[in-house]
Amino acid sequence: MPRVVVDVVPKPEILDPQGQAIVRALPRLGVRGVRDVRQGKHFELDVDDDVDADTLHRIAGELLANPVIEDWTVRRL
Amino acid sequence: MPRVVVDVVPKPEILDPQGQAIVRALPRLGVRGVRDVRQGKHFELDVDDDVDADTLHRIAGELLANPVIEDWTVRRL
Amino acid sequence: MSTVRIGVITFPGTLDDIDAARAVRYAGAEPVSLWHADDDLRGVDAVIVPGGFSYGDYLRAGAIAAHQPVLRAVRGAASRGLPVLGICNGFQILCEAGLLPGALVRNAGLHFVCRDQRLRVETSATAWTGRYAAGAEIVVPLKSIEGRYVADSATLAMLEGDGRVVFRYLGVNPNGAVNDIAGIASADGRVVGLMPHPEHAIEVLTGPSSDGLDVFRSAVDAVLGSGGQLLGRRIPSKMW
Amino acid sequence: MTTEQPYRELGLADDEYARIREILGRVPTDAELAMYSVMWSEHCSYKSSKVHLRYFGETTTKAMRRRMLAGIGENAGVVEVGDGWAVTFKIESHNHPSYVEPYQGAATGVGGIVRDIMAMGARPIAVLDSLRFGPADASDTARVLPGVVAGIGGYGNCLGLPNIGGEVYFDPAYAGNPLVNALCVGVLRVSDLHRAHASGAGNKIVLFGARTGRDGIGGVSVLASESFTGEAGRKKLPSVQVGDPFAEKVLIECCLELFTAGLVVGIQDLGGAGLACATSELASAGDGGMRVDLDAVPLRASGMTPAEILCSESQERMCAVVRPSDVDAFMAVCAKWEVTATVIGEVTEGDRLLIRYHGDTVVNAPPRTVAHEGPVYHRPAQRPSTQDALEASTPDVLVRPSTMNGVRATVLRMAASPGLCSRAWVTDQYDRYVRGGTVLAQPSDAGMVRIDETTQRGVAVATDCNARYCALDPYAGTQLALAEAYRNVAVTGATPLAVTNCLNFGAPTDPGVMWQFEQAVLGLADGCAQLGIPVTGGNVSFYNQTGDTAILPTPVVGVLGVIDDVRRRIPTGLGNLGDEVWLLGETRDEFGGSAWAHEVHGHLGGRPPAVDLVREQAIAQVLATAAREALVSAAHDLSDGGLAQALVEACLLSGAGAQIALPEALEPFTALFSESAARVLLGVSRAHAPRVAQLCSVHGVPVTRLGEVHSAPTLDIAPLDSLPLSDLRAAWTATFPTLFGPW
Ligand SMILES: Nc1ncnc2c1ncn2[C@@H]1O[C@H](COP(=O)(O)OP(=O)(O)O)[C@@H](O)[C@H]1O
Ligand SMILES: [Mg+2]
Repeated sequence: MPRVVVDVVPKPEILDPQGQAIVRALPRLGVRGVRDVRQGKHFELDVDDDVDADTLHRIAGELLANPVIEDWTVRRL
Repeated sequence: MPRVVVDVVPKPEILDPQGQAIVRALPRLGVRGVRDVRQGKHFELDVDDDVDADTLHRIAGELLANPVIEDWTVRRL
Repeated sequence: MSTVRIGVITFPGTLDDIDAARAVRYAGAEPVSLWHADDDLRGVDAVIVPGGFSYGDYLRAGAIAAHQPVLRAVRGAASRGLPVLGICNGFQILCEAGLLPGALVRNAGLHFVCRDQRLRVETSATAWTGRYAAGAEIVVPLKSIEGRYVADSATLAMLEGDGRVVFRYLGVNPNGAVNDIAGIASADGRVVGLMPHPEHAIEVLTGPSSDGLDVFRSAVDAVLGSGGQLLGRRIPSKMW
Repeated sequence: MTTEQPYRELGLADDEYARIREILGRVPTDAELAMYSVMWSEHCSYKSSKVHLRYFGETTTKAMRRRMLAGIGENAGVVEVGDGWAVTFKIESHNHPSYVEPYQGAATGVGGIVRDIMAMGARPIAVLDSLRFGPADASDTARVLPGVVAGIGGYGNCLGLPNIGGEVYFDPAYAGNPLVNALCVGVLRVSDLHRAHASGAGNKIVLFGARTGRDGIGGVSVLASESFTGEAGRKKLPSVQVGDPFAEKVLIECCLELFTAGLVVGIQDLGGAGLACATSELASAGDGGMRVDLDAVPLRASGMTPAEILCSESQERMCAVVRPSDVDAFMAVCAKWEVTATVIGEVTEGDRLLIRYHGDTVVNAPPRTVAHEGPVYHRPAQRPSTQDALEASTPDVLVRPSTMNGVRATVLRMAASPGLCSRAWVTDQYDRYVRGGTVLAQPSDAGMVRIDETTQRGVAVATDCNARYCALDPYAGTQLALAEAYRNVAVTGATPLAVTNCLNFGAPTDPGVMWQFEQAVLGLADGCAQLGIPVTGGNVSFYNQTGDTAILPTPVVGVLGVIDDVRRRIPTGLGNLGDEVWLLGETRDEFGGSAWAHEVHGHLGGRPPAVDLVREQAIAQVLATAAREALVSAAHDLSDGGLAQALVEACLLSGAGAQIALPEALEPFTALFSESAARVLLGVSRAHAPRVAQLCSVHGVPVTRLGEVHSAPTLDIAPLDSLPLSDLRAAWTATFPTLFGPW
């Protein structure tokens, strides 16, 4: 069965405290060189073959992501 | 600056209440044909060139993912 | 004078519906419970979308509830001027459903925050704040983890410019909300959403104050027409 | 004779395995072996504690049983509280899972205890959480504590249950063995009490709630019965369960609708040991046998074996016994709440538990032998030789502040110490308002919720345990835990009614640990008999140790009280200007196990404070009358940190300052930091002072008038220099945010 991945990330202008918290935590792990982190959501969908691109974009844009605050990408594996 | 993507998903045997809630919600949007959804986390990291694979896997395994209940993948864009 | 009937919607995972209903009673109105799966509002005079974790707040707070049949009915009635109040999860649902602009995201501090919060009531020109003097300071509980209000700059300018910011955090900004925004209104002032819980501040026995009761009394006034129609007109002018 | 079965890997001893074969008269099937092994684990069978726990029953008199509708043995104890209301409450541990995965471990701990309360036919109305961690500044504590707190909040908040109290303690003894004990309170009409038993041949067994997956397979037998061995130990642990609080919230509403509609004959929650436990316990407690068809169980994972289906610990599931004629109505209610429900079997004549899968019989056993007639051990108990040395190392040798400035500095230092500082960082992550019935919550001594809006009747609950006292003397220490919880309830004006407990100890195979356990049970039972309130239930958690070092003996005691009118509750903070500040009880030089010895000197030794339950009872009577007649404006119990800490808290909670003069008879240091038990701080208006004084003398409670509430924002304790409340507040509140991050 086809697998579809939808990745959702906060829009650049929206503060991402989770990403910031990770950036702050990294030095404690002794890790250097990570400049920025953004945290978003990752969805893996198992869909029937007849589910078309439009439907996938509706799912992403109307449910999985909130266009007011988030951008998203859809890709078939 | 190189961009690295880490995707974190709940282990297969682990319950994913969020994914299940989405599966149940989709029909109400008039969407058919989505058999299963797993919800995970999506991280986008901006790193210096000298950050090597081992470091990235440490970051993923020790900070971004919870190895007890989650699997993860690391890929450079 | 017939008693005012105020609907309280229950979704799976709604928690503060019993509290909203209690507040409605304390305000002298009759609470009418509405089920998420129904698409008729049983002729109520106003509607409250209460707090809680509808559908566990999975995916995004309010995202799944916003697609329920009852919301369609609420949208229709709101367009005809029905007073609607979204409290906490209810506010999140109204934003997700597009009845109010902007969105509510994870607290800047990442933790769930439960505290007695000082607020300023910025305007009395809404269906839910007529009993307050603009500028009044009140204390009501806040309890949320996705309570940070955000909106793009154009929307913010519009909200501020049209006097649609109804409640603002005073003292501490508990979640990083832009412009300390705790609650906003629709253009006609009939639909109001706020993160703090006025229904938990209706008696000092169980709340930090009774400051929240006038939110519900205001709706009763609005329904009974004391300035009910006025509101629509007064909104745009920035008298505060 | 047959091929060797892996019974040892399942945690069964040779003789236990032999007994299973003897019971069955044959070699057990895999499913039977799995079922017996989880049901005979320490966690489910109480095999090491049973012989001791009997003592609770033996010491519960008829008078003590008067209000008790259900007691030890049921899912949770139930007591009648008046106006036709009954209250059920129970505390349970989820220690090991919370170490492995702090968020999910703690979250599912809350979920589990809430289902226990539902299984009594009650509506859950509040939770409390009693927590113990390693050193506050240890890095693993920084991993475990925030996760545990977020998990308790994440689950409890989503269920809509106000969190009204608990504890947070730190001690090196809990590094690698944090304790997460969750307490749930529920209410029901006396007439609606439900019990977990399957009776009436032909009645259907309905499994409802979440689907069954491979969650925490063997979680109970492994997670709860094998102590850790550092990293290695953590790795070999099976996958933990993940909670779905939304599913549980819906399950609660669904169950309550089923109860109201009278569609339930018997009900049982699924917790540790999953279906294996639920089916065998229901059948064992019933009057017949049971037939279960595993093919009917809705699964989440593919290819699960019967053993896995039986032992799965998937959360948010319940099992009900339903009359055939009610099944359709039952299913309709579940459908309304979108709760999956399936008939998986029925009650049968006879006395066998028969479980079938793919047409084969995979279990054919007498249910009692699985659920109630498991092994019973009389473990050797021996007072450790080290105990004498511990008692001999008294705190008298510890250096005390020699100057008044030193004493003053100690007040600030103690207020800021991890053991005594504000818990707001924790409790502000918990919803204390939801349901609109919370009258008192943290930082009050006890939580109080209104259970009836027309009569204003309410209940108060507190949990306590100073494990340092228990280490010095488990018998006295456990009575001190009981005394403190009892006092915390009493200071709110409520009348203590019943006791629950969570006994957290090391390995029962260690005679020293077993001695501590035995002493704790004796102390608690004797104490309850003296106070006239019954132990209605509890929970035992053994194997809380890393290598062979056990945790401090930690018998957490929960006390439930009732108040006829919550509007008469007594607040904790000092209120009205001009009110007198009184100290009830006597102060002796008692520093064994004290917060001062621990925080300032890292010392543990000597004797714990003297127990005086007669005095505790007298104080409780004074306070109950004072509340009824509205005589006192504030009451705060003295415990960890003594008078100094009580004064600091009483002032900071209300923001009122006070003018205090310490009694001459004692050194200021002793008066301020001794932890003598049976003491309470009162705020009394001048008008009521004579009546309160009379009450105290009637009940033989000594009174010291310390001073009064004044208008200045300072706590002035003569002969110390004045302490600005702003300084005290800064010291008291800064510690947790500094340790665990601001927000
Ligand atoms: N983990 C917790 N969860 C909820 N409330 C807590 C927790 N820890 C402490 N509290 C609350 O903080 C306050 C202070 O705790 P504690 O000092 O143990 O009280 P006491 O000394 O009266 O037992 C009490 O109201 C207690 O209920
Ligand atoms: Mg106490």
